[in-house]
Amino acid sequence: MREMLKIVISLFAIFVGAGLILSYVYAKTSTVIYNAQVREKEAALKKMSPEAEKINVAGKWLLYEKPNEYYEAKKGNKVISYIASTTGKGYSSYIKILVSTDPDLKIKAIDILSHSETPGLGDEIEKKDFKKQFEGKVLENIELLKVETKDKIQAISGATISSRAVTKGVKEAVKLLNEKYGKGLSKE
Amino acid sequence: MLEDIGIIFIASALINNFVFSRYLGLCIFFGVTKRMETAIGMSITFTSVMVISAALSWLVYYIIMIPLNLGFLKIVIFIGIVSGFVQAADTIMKKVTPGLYYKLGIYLALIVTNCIILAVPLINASEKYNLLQSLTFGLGAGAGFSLALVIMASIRERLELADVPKSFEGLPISFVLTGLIALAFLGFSGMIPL
Amino acid sequence: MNEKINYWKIFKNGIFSENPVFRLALSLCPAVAVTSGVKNGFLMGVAVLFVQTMSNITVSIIRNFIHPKVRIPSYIFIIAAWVTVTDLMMAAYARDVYKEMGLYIQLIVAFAIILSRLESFASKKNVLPSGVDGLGMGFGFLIALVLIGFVRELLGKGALWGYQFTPTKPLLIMILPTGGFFVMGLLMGFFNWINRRFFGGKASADVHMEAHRHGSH
Amino acid sequence: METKAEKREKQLLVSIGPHIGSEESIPRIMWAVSISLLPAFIISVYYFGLRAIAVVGVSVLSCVIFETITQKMLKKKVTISDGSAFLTGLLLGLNLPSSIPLYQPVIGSLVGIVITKHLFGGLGYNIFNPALIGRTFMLITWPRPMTTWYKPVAGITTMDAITTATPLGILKEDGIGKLIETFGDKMNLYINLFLGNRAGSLGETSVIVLLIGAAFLFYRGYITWHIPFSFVGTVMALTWIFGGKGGLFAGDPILHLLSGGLILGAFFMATDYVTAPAIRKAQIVFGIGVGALTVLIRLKGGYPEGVMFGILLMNCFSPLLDRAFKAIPFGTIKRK
Amino acid sequence: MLNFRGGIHPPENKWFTEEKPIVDAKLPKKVVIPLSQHTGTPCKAIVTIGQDVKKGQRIGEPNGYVSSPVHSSISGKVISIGNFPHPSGKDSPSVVIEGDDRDEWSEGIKERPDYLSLGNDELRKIVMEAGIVGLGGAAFPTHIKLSPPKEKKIETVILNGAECEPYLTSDHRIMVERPNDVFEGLKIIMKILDVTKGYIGIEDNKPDAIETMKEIASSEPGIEVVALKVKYPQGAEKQLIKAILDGEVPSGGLPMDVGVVVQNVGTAVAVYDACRYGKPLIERIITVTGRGVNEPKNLRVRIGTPFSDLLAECGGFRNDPGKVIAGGPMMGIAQTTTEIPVIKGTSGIVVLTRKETEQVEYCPCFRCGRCIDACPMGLQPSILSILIERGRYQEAKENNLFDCFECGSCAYVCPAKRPMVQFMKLGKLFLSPKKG
Ligand SMILES: Cc1cc2nc3c(=O)[nH]c(=O)nc-3n(C[C@H](O)[C@H](O)[C@H](O)COP(=O)(O)O)c2cc1C
Ligand SMILES: Cc1cc2nc3c(=O)[nH]c(=O)nc-3n(C[C@H](O)[C@H](O)[C@H](O)COP(=O)(O)O)c2cc1C
Ligand SMILES: Cc1cc2nc3c(=O)[nH]c(=O)nc-3n(C[C@H](O)[C@H](O)[C@H](O)COP(=O)(O)O)c2cc1C
Ligand SMILES: Cc1cc2nc3c(=O)[nH]c(=O)nc-3n(C[C@H](O)[C@H](O)[C@H](O)CO)c2cc1C
Ligand code: SF4
Ligand code: SF4
Ligand code: SF4
Ligand code: SF4
Ligand code: FES
Repeated sequence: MREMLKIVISLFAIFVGAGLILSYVYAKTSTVIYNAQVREKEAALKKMSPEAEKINVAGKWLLYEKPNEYYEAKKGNKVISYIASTTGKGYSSYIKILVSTDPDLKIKAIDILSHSETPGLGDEIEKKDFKKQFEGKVLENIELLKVETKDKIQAISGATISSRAVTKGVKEAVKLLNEKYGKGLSKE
Repeated sequence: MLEDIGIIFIASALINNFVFSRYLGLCIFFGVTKRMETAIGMSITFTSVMVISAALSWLVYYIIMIPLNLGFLKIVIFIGIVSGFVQAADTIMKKVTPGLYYKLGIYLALIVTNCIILAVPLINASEKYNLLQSLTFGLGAGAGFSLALVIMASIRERLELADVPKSFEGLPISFVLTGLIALAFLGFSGMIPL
Repeated sequence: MNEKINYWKIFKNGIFSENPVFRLALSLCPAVAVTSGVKNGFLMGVAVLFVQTMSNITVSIIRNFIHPKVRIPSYIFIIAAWVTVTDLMMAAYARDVYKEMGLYIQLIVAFAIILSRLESFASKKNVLPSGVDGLGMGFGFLIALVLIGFVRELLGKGALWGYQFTPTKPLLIMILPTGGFFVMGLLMGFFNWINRRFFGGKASADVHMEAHRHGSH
Repeated sequence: METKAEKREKQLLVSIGPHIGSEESIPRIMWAVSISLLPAFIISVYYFGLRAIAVVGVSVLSCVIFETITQKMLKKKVTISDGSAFLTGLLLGLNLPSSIPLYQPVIGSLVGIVITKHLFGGLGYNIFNPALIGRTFMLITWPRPMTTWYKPVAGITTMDAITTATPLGILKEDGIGKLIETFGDKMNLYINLFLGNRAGSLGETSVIVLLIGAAFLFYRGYITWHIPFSFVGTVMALTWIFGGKGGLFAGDPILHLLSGGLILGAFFMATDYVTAPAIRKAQIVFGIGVGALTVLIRLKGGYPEGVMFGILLMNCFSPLLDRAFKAIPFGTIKRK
Repeated sequence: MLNFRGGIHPPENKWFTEEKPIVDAKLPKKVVIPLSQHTGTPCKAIVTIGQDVKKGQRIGEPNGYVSSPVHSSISGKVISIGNFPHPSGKDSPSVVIEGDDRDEWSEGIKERPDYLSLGNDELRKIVMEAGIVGLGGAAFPTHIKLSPPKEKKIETVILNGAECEPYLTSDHRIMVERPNDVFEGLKIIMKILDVTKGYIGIEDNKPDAIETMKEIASSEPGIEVVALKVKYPQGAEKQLIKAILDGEVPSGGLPMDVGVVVQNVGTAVAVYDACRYGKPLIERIITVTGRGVNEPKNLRVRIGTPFSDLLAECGGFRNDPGKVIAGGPMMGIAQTTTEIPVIKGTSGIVVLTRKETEQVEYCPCFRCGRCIDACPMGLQPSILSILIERGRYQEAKENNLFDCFECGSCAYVCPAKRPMVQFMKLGKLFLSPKKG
């Protein structure tokens, strides 16, 4: 009995000691982690619309059953940009993408947040050259071609699947923004 | 729903095979594949423990830890669950099915300090899988691990008779071999985006 | 003086003759999983170093208090606590690498090497030697990881510590899982060869592995 | 006279029987397989020009050189004359695109011969097909050059630099409609595939010349039907059932038969003695396995072609299959 | 065509002698008669040096149950008793007799025209006394085969006329030249065993023998002549039983376990000669052939005649002789000297030229599977040979090493030229109880 008690006390003491230390560390770090996460997200959004003073969540939507959001970026009271997070179904992963448009829904920029496509192939979607192609495009122009093109999007050779995934994700996002903010789907 | 389950299973067993693409359970993988018999014993034991501890951890995580905001203790608690369960299984098997215990008991002892068992609940938690998904993941991972063990054991049996350069005998050649199998398993990549 | 030499010996032990990765063949998973680059390998090494040292110290401090019947559970508990500390710290302060290697940080708790050091060393020795042993083992681990990371990053990315110095990636495959296994196997074979060739030693980590499996369970 | 007879007697050989042996030997078989690939090589030169000679030449040469170096280093007898390294190099070369930078096959050969073959003990002990591991390594390491295909242009020296997709690539990307459109009509598509007038790896394009080589191997008894037929049969059956867009049984098995590396893989690579099971029953299962994996990857996978991975994946299972289908000794009562 | 699983098709090379009638070899000047010419314990000599002996006189007394007497094959004088070279490769106790050219029969020989009326035990005794052993090669004492234990009911007798070894044609010639005697012998064996069903199995490459035998069989109820697929080792008894009766002798078992007794056709003739004419086994038919001899022949030879006499009678060596083999090229034993005697189990002398037997270095097995296809016993010779090469004898045993009867089919087909039979013998040697 005494033996048993000793065991329990011994274990319990370690448990409590560890618990105390852990709680302390957790208390210290959890806010840091939380803040860092918020900051990261804010920074990512801010990058999409640097002039904006305030970026608000305007709604949520689903693509490939993945949760996404869209935002209104305001300077003063004026909406200067719409931003949407979206998903691409890539070669070996779902690609998380951010798209921003100006108020008349022309793409301002896109950014790749995360993916795990093949290094050296699919990961070239992160390259500036590829992302830049989307700038200034409207819904109709967001289409992938495997040949050289100015007004559409040109696929990265050897990574058609990843390129198409990004293009399709962006297109869905712009389509959504068109539905929410556009004047009918086919504007002019 | 069903498709979802299928995808989790295939992905965890083949595409993201614990050994060949996630690098988990390597100590055991190299340790027990010298003989087919041990590899099979290990497969059975591991798969069952993985499935059951996936379920137990899920229950504890979502019924106790999340409501109490104790998510940060998951490492401590999961390893507690795994070792507690293994201890219990050990005792129960010894009493109830001594025959089976005699066969598989030795492997049980190896399990407690093994990363692959702990990885299942941790991944389940970080992927926010529901109970069925967690079970499927545990089963898929177990099946994939078993597949890896059995293939490896059969190849190593043949390799024992081969004329491997001295410096490479044993572990080094096993690593190279695993690399080659992993290379072949790349054939499954790109099948399902994860 | 005498004392000092002893500490050096304890420290060195973990780096060479009982190097956890190359000699004991324990804790292999992280050795390949996080070593696609020097930086990740280094940070993983630091994490293990920290956990090993702190656990060693903790156990040796409270070793008389731990009830022998629940020795192992207590150790696991202590390790788990220190791993959680590491985990939280990295999540807070090393966010970018944590995204890649978070899972493996958490799995440090299951490394056979840590438990076996507690059992075979820290539970019998004073704080100082225990701490030094932890440091030695941790450094041995760290060095191994950095070495593997070095080879893989250099060949796979043409970079070191993230610093790129070739325009293209020379052997992409080296940073994929396959490449990790190749590099491990080839390095081990190479060390065995050196050992046999120049030191006349028997190599094969296998021997040690068997010993450990049977010894520690 | 007498002494001569005595001398003769002294020189009599003794050894344990049998005292006669078949004429087959390893070199004879290896060189015969190499010769059977000659038509495929010639046609590749016809379609892809001198570049084909360069690619195959570099592969063969580097395989032979690596074999020599490794055997010297391991202090083993140098056996390049047995033709197995030559054959590995030849098959590796024939499995590459014509435009590959020439240093890359050297690395492929290094991986195939040194790591895949000699680290495992040399001829007879390797677990994986050396040529295919070499190719896979190259595919993963240099994905772009390894998936850049040029249009075949008849003529020895022409090197017309028009890149194009392979038939399977088009099929995967754009569907069968586009494929038929590219070739005019369906019959034309089949004929071109059969003759080899299409993009692809050097040696895989021309089905007809590959079949001629394979027929020679059958005639000499160097390959048996078990692996190639179960492999090809499975591919045709499964692509017929699952290969179509409009439901079951709508696929085009002939298209799948004629495109990609199926014929080259089924008759010349899946049949590699060393890496396939040795028991006939196991070989049938092996063939079905390769076929099923090929179709899985072709239809669902990330790559347009699955032959290579199919063979390598089943190589993993060879020892297991041999174990499972162990021959039953004569006079053993079969239990259950 | 009747068949079994496995087997090989070496070039037959029977054309050297298959058309050549059997001729009597010259009476030898001297014979060396080993006391061990059969499977089992050797005989005890019952003559002394200097003693005169007659043809057919018993000179060696059986010693134990599995044993068989030996007789003098010529008349003359015993000049030596001691160890002499034996075709098995080891020296063996033998009786050397110098001939007196008179070739006189010993007195005890008596004809029995009424042999059919004798009782089974009496016939069995005659077979035993005549020193008859299997002439098919294994030289197992025939009277023992003819005395099966009670619990094994024998239902069938098969006469083995397969003669599947390349080159050899002695059984072939016997069937063509003495067909009736073969049948008489078979009938005696069937009578002794109280069996009503008899088969004579002949490989399809001897159409004349099949035809002759079939003709006689048409008037012999219960005896059937069957043509067999040409394939080595069609003549091995387990394979023969499989081909003719589709019966599988269990692993480690004997033909009698499936109710069968198998005898060579030559043995049947010897049985007939013993019962009808009282002749002990003092001569046999052998084929002397191969590209290394000048005039290949089928000879009726006295037991104990040195190979050198027979080779001389066949015109001596030709080309560059590389190997002199006692028996066929598949299972026969290569000899270091031609000064060895013909024994009861010697079915032929094959002389191969040096070119034909050139030895090459062997390579590692590259798993072509040919040997697995070839092994008539359904073994995996490749695995066995590798296991034995690596010294893992126990595993070889678990892989049924002891089912191997060393037919050499695997070695014949192996492209890597692996000395398979050598491995198998080595493995068995290591596993034998003597070696521990
Ligand atoms: C090892 C390997 C990895 C690949 N990874 C990707 C990838 O991440 N993204 C992608 O779009 N295609 C990837 N591919 C290529 C696809 O299989 C497919 O061939 C390609 O998308 C077709 O593009 P193309 O038409 O420009 O050649 C990969 C191919 C290989 C061989
Ligand atoms: C035996 C063999 C296996 C091959 N395996 C693959 C493979 O797994 N993946 C691949 O992309 N190409 C492979 N190739 C090359 C392809 O078959 C082919 O060149 C290309 O992928 C598309 O071929 P297509 O002409 O049928 O479209 C292989 C070639 C051969 C001869
Ligand atoms: C490989 C092999 C081939 C044989 N071939 C023959 C054969 O062709 N003819 C034959 O009479 N015995 C042959 N034998 C011997 C038979 O198995 C069997 O022992 C014999 O037929 C029994 O008859 P016997 O006792 O009269 O010799 C062969 C044995 C072996 C192991
Ligand atoms: C029918 C046959 C097919 C072969 N196929 C291949 C092959 O696909 N790849 C290869 O490297 N060697 C091949 N070889 C050669 C040889 O088996 C190979 O070099 C060994 O795998 C090396 O141990 C083949 C040999 C034969 C007889
Ligand atoms: S003794 Fe030899 S040749 Fe004669 S039948 Fe038997 S195996 Fe064939
Ligand atoms: S020698 Fe033995 S292993 Fe070889 S084929 Fe004959 S029975 Fe089979
Ligand atoms: S197995 Fe050996 S002992 Fe038996 S018959 Fe064959 S060769 Fe003679
Ligand atoms: S025949 Fe020779 S090379 Fe072929 S499997 Fe048998 S032992 Fe190996
Ligand atoms: S099994 Fe040892 S670290 Fe994963």
